[in-house]
Amino acid sequence: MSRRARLWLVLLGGSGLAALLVAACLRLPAFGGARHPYGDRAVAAALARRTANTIASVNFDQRAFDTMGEMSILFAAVLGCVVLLRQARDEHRDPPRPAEVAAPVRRYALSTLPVALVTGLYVIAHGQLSPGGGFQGGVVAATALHLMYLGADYAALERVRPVEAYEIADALSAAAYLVLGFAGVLAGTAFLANTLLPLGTFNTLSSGGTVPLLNAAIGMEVACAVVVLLARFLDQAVEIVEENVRENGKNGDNGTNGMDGKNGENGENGE
Amino acid sequence: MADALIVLALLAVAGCATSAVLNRDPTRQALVLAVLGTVLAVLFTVLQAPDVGLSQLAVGSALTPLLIMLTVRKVRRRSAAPKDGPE
Amino acid sequence: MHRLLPLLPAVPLLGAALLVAGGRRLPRPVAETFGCLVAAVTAALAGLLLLHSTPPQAAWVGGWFPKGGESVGIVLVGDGASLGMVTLVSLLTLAALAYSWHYFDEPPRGHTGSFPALLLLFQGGMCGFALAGDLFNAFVFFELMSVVAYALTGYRIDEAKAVQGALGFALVNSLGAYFMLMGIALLYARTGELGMAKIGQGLDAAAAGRGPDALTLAGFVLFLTGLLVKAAAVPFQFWLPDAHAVAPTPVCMLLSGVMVELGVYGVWRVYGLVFSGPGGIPAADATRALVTLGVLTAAVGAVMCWYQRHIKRLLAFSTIAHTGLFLVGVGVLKAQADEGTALYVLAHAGVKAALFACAGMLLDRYGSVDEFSLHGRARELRGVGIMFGVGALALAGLPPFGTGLGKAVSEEAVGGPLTALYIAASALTGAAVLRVAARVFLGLGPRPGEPRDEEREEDETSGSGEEPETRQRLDRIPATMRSVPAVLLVAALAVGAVPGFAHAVGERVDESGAWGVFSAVHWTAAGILLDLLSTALAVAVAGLAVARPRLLAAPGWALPLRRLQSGHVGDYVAWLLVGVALLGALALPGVLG
Amino acid sequence: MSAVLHVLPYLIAAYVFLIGCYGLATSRNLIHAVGCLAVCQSATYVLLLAVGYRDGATAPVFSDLAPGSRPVVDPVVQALTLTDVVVGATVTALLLALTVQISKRHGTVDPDELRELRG
Repeated sequence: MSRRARLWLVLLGGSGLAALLVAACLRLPAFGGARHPYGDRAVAAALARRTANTIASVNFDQRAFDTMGEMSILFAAVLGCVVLLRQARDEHRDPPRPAEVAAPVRRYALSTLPVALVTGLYVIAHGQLSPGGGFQGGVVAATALHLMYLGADYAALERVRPVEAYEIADALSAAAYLVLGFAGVLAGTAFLANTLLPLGTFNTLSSGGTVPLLNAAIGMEVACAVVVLLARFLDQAVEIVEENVRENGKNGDNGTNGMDGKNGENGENGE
Repeated sequence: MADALIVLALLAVAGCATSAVLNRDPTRQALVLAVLGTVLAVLFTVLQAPDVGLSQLAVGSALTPLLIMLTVRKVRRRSAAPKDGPE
Repeated sequence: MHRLLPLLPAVPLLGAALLVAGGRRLPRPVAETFGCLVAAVTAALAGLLLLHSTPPQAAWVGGWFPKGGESVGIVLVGDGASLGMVTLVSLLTLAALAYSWHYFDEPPRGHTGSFPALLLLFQGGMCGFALAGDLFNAFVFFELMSVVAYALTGYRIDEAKAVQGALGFALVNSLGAYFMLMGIALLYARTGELGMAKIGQGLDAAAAGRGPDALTLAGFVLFLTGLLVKAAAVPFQFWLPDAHAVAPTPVCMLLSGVMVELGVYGVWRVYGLVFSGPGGIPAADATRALVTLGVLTAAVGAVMCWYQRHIKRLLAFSTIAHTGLFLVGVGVLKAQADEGTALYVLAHAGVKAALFACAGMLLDRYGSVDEFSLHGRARELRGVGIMFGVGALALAGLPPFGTGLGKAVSEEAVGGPLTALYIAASALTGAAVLRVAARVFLGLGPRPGEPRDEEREEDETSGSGEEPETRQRLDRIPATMRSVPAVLLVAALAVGAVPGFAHAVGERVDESGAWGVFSAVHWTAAGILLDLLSTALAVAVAGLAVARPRLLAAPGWALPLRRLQSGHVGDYVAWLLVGVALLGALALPGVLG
Repeated sequence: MSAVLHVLPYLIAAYVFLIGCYGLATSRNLIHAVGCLAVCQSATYVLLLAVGYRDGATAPVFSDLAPGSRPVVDPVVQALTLTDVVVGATVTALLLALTVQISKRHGTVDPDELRELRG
């Protein structure tokens, strides 16, 4: 189809969709309305289960089954990326040359790393109490680890980050979430039932029954998953080289490679 | 006051989204997406959703743009070398 | 018993997690056996629950039973239809795993378990979607099965076509899923609930006798868009042939056999539970929308199927044609049509998976799935040829295959000119497959030449020069690969031929549906005659095409239709938008009236 | 002001969704298309959270708030959006992985130049 014809189609379909959406928006209850029946029930249920952060209660207790699906999506996507970004038959690995890092950058990165890591863990641990939880903390912790690339170099990152171990930990924490679900069935209540543990004292770290455990499993799963994801993409961007590309572009490509890589990376992490 | 903040944040989201679509260069788009992620995180916080704001900040303004940049780099590195792929 | 319902998605998911955790240390046969075992256990559990599914059950995950009719938890629906789908999914996954036994090229180094693990995740996603009684939970599992399907489709990263097809699939389906989510948000805004049945009640209460408004219509259209993209209804269908033609064969078996049908199942489930009340979309409008799209889908699918020479692509288009028929069956909103469609889906899954399995053997033996270049080369594979031919006849509706029974019951239910559509679509797709069988396995007719002048080479996907999926080209086909399609064909035969089976299916479907009871599913003289008619038509058309290729060669008028299938993802998205507008326009009169 | 505010968030969500679809359909670069899909998805976040908002309410976190002292916004949509954010990131990652492979096998990421899978 020509670009012009496609544009006409988009305009045709888009205007129909726009009309539908606008008509629907005008019929929606006014923004900021007070009627939220499910939301009110969820708040009551969270308080009854002594979970201070209602969102954690919805995610890991009331609708924990959704979170199981979501975790599986993440797990599947990571497995999918590992499979899709594997080294193909006509590719080989070409370790990048060590690169010099400016001293201030190194100092900044290496001093921020532990802070960011601890922040991530803190956010995970307090998921049932304050805003945050396994997802947010997991992503923060995993991204923090990659400050190593900024501060030192790729080889240093590879040493602190044995991808294989993270892949296994990813799978094990996913399994742990599911096993906690099965425990409910074995105990005679229901799948993912939050009745195994005492509910604890409201607003303390051990409150909310199984919520902190599921939260921790998710935190670990997300952190490992993000590490593996980034590792696979970094691998592709830095290390894996196709045979024909290398042969054809051998002259003078290594130097530019290392340089533009480092600059690009600094730019990205900076924002 | 809260209303004004919400309106402001909403308009900023609309502006960033438009800019993200119209910036056809993927590198610049990734930067705009990072801004969009941050603006969304602000909007969510204003809408009293700090949990979502936090995860949007981590995912939308750091992880997604980072993945896009890495992809761009891989693709550029390929096309910098002479092409002999199946054309 | 109902407490075990959530285990149906959870068992394969746990199996996949363990397989990945331990997979790199395990030798390959152990990993594959484990995968088969998990799929089999899930199938057995699903079968057990299916036997206990009268009366239909509901499971509240986490023990959040409703108090005063209201719950904060997620409900799973354990009725005949959902558990039937779960059983079908699990059995077909088992078949796909058995087929891929020792079959792929070496798995990614250090990731022995990854292919079976992905298949198990796929199974878990599909099971969860089939059981969902909560809109958002349905979305989550819908995304899970989509995400795994993208990865599986692009599994052979060395193939240019595979990665392109997978990306088109992924972009279009993800967009469809976001349409679905927008619909969920609108319905939540109106009713403040997420459970399907609760939303239905909320819509009725909000309408209060005035009927639906623009918001209900938008919720209906947006949610259905996601499902119809998955079901590959016209004009959302473009991704399907691209993806199914390039995915590894065991994955094709699952994609064509159950995943696409789950989209239709979702339409049936959501219309029945959410939109069938007085506050939902009136029956006449839903029928208009679904039947119109169904007719278009069946027609486009059948015509495009006829003009393919890439065998897997041909089979993919025949799936589109049959999905159109299923959509029509669901769209007329009658108990009898539901029963017919259920039988049709069951038998079609077996037949289509068997046909894909046969095509996969061709690919691994000859490195090609091109009807033209394979002309007469597969004479030696007599067993495979027989299975392919039998599958073609079953596709056309030969009694006593289950496809024939399902088609006959649906034809009786829909009546009128739609009967002709059923006959034409099944005859044409059957004929296309028979034509392939005659040329490839028997070497009949003249060797087809290259396309005529007005057809440029680039308008066609030929299917020659593909990489086999096995390490080297197979000299002989392993027994596991041969036996899977045979078993699947026997199962499809059993759906129609085992006395009492169809009746039991019908009863379960009626209990699950919203259109009352119709319990007279059996072979009728008229049904058998119509089935024989479509089979005879298929044989005649295929015979004509083989003997006189010129007579039925692609006429000029079909070329624009084929050019629409451009392989360009921007086009597909544009058509998706047009489809949303079309769907809205078709359902609009009920809202205005 | 308030009459506008009653529908403005919904309209913004609809607009963002539409512009994302436009970008996706007219994209000349697959990486850009993936970014546009992310834009489409952010529309769903905005819509969901707008639906759950309640005037004058605070976040549904009771660590420093006595239960019942103030109205809180709807926690359910927040949980849904949280799920949605994670799903979006994973889908983006998978799409980008496929894009990397396309650039290797086809030598381009311009959808206009991909010459396979026709008819």
